Amino acid sequence: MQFEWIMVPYSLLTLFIVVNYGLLLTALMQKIGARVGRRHGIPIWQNYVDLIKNYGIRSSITHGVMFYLGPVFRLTGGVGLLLFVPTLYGSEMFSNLSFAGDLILALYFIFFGSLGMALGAGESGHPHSAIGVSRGLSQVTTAELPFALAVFAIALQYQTLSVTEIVAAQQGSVWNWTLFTNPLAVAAAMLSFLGSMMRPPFDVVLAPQEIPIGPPTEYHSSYLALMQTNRVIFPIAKIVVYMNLFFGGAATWPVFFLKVFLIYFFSLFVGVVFPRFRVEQSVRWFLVWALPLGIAAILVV
Amino acid sequence: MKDELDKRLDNQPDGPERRGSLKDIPVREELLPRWVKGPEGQEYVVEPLQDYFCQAGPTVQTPAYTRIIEDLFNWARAESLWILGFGTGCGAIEMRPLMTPRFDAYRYGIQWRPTPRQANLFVISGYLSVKTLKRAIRSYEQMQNPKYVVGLGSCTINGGMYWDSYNTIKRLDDYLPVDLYITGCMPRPEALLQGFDDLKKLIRAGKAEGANHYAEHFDWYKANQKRVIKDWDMPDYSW
Amino acid sequence: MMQSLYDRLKDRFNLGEFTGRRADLAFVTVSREQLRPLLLHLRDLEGFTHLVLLTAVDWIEDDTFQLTYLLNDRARARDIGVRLMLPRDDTQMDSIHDLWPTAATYQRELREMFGIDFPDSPRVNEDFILEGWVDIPPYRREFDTLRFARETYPERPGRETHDPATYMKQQLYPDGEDNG
Amino acid sequence: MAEYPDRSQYPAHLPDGSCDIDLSSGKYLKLWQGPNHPGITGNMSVELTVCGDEVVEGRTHVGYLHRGFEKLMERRTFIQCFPIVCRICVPEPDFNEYCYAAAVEELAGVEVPEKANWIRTLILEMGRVNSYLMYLGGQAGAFGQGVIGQWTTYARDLMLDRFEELTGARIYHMFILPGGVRDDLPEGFDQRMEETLREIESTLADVHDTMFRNAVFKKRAMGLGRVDPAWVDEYGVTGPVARAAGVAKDVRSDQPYLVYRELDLEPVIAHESDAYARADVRRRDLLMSVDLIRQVLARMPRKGPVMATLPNVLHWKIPRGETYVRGECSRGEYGYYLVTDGSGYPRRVNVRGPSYTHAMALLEKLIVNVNISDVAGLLVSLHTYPPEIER
Repeated sequence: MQFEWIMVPYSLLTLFIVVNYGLLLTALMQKIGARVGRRHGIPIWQNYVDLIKNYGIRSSITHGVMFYLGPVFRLTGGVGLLLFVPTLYGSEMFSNLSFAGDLILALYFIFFGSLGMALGAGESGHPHSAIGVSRGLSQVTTAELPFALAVFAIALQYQTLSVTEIVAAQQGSVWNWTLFTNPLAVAAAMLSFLGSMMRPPFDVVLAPQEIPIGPPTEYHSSYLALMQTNRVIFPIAKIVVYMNLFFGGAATWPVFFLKVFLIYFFSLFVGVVFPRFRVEQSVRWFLVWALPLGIAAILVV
Repeated sequence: MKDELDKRLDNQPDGPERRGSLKDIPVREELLPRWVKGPEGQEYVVEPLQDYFCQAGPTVQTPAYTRIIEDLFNWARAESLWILGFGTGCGAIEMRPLMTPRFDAYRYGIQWRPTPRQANLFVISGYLSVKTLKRAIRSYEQMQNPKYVVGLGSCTINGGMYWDSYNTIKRLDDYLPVDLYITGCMPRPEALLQGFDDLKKLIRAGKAEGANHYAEHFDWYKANQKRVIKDWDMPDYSW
Repeated sequence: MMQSLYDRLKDRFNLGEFTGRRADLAFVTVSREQLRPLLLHLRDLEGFTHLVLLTAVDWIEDDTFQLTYLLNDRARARDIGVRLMLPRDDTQMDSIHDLWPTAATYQRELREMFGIDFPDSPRVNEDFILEGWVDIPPYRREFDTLRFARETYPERPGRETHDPATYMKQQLYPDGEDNG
Repeated sequence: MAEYPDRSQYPAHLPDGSCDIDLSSGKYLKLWQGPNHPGITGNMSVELTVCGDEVVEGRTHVGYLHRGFEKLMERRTFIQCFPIVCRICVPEPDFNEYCYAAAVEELAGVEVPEKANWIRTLILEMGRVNSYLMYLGGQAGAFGQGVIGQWTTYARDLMLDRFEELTGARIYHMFILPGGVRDDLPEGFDQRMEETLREIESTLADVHDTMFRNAVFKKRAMGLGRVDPAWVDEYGVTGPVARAAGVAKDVRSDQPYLVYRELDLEPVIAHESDAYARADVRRRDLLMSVDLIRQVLARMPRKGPVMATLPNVLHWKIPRGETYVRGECSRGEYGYYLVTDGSGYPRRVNVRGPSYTHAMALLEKLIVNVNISDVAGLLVSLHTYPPEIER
């Protein structure tokens, strides 16, 4: 497959749909979380309003060049991840640029945002940012480990690194999904998924009671708005990767919406009544529980 | 509120003479100029107040867009009030019921932000002692324009119960540009919700320009603040 | 109960005035030299192990500060307040932070609010409550908080205050006859 | 875009903290927790020196809420003092009213009607329930478990409804005044109270399941901030903090006041003395308070006056004397030391709040070697309210 110019508007369309869906989905998740606390929660359109407001803040200050680039890097990570995996399997319009990238690139993009954030937040000079960043990097690293192992396991299983081909191999029946052909890898990856969603019990990076609120402490106005945009794109992009690798991908938008919702809901469901782990506790948790699963997944294959 | 403030600014009250210092307050040690050794052995002078802080004051930020965009922004600002999580006084106790099942202010786009950078509404929840006033000013100045201040309770209006206390200020609007007062001791959550509703109306109408007012009359506010805070050992404006 | 305790203490220490307040609470005056031995005795031998509070009262007419050390004996459910009179012009007192570490906090407060100095107490000269205070210590009687507030913090015009007694008189007896 | 400060020479020193530990070694960091910090209990601050993730030194700074109550009361008549005392401690104001009223009554020799004592006990226990519910939410919130705070605040709102019904106010009730209480119980109060109590009990059962049996909560709270029983006397530790250390220190049973002598109560104790034990002691104490409220409502006399006859309070002069009155509030021993000089004004009032010792000396001792993540949890587990430290 070759690059064609028509892919650019198609990709932008994907991005547009995903951003809107993400804005609504995160609000919906917050509402579900609020219901657990017996509240109604925010209006479903609240994220749009917050976004407009933050873009509309008149003044902003900066701490240096990296401070600018941090949110930009982060957004690049999210958008890049989204664009280099096929959003809808088999669709000409929504396969984006997936012909050009493979799983390794996706893994790289997942990490890219955190690194950009680390540089940006470090520049802000706020001690809470620095603490949050160091916590974040150590936790993300250990959380990615089982995921990387799971990815290797299924790459071995399907003998390919191309996301499209992996999805293709899972078509036909529900029983062809990796979820059922390699449950160990999926389990390892889902545990890692919990760790990267910044929800309890693994939200020590943001931890408003301890280091309010971690890396983004100094970010405001448009910087924050950029990060908010990323915050709705990135989880969905990540879920798309998960969906493609483990849950048979999606061929139509309704299936896509449903699967993304369910996978997102998984992290909420687990976390909503939990307190958070301390960073060394969560690192240990990943090493003790998720890592062996990942190794076992490779061994089984 | 703004008209009244302008009126008062025109006939500047000759505040009472600053009382003579009975004891001199030394500048805190870490703010004194000192020699610092760099990692490679070179030495240089550090003057914390000069080097670590920007000396410039705030500037007036005019709405640069067309009317319709400014209206859209104002609507968004009104519907997305992020309160700074700084409970300055006893009013903070009614904040928790406000954000929980019974009253659930999240429904109206109100939420807490733990850092002043991201907040746009500062709720002064009750009396301010001089020590807290100092922190409140710094927190306020770190918020980004446009920002709003709501004074909660009688004690922010005229001192309330603590009218004769030696440690609490009596008029909040001398020190920070207040957009709205909510009366009561203590104001009920319903009153708070009503107050936020009124604040939203002000914002939508484009009347809540406290931050610009602060920038315009920066010297007046600073003079008032310094009259009360005797050990002013921070930069004049905290960026 | 407290009387018998006083009788026992009287033999060992040179005690001043004794005031029995309740069956389980009494106050006794002691001289500066005797304070430490008395506190030690009460703590180690009589079971008054809990320092409830340490505070001062300003008797400006008599030109003295009264320091009150209130001790509690939980096992026998009784309290004793040890009073110590300190001349106002010599406001230095021995620290008891080695008997009760928590006393350091009280002494820090007394230093700030009354200007009573406890030279050996840890961190006693640090700011505790006030910051940038320029006037005399505020809990002293001669410090007039109303005057200070009027001079320092501008008032909002329109506030009315009533002296309750005259106000009530006007309300109850608008014609000016006062039968009470 | 505003100009930004030149930070090219950002040294290891941060300008917001002093450094008596050699900060320039780059090994330590000064970190302020508070006053503008969501993890702090109220408006106070802790100045931390950290090395890596561990706290090397912590210093409590208070005074942000100082209003000078003790001074203000010296220039108010005895009855004028009554409305301001409750402002000293916001989450549980009734203890101020009770201790102040009891101290004044004792010095003035006023006999309080029996029924007023029962109603006072009722109010104090209701306030204790409120305060504990708030604490449970705070403790869970400090470890990131926000949903507990939602549930307990909901339950607390129900109790505030009962307060509102009884006293007309949610927070500052101003109900217990020298001489008795302001009013009798409204009609049907018992029944509505019983419904509220049931709701609180069911919330507590939920809280017990999701918080106290939660593996993560246990992992974080167990072993955090152990108080040595020997420190109880040295540091003036009272209340649940002392009881969690195995010292059955409870004024309600040690020196019963009001009608506690006639009620069945047993001090709740635990021995582990860590944050988890303290939370558990408070939870069980809360259940006991619920039980005490039921006992009071079942046994209290329904007839009789609620207010003693006082002299004209505008000219009320109280003979010279001094006294100390204490009560067991949700944080520990709350007491008023009142000195009168025969005039119409108190000579000196000193408020002994339990947070005074807990948040200052004890906290500074406990906080060393604690992980930064646990500082908020430790602070909350001592259950401190800064206004009663600085008044």
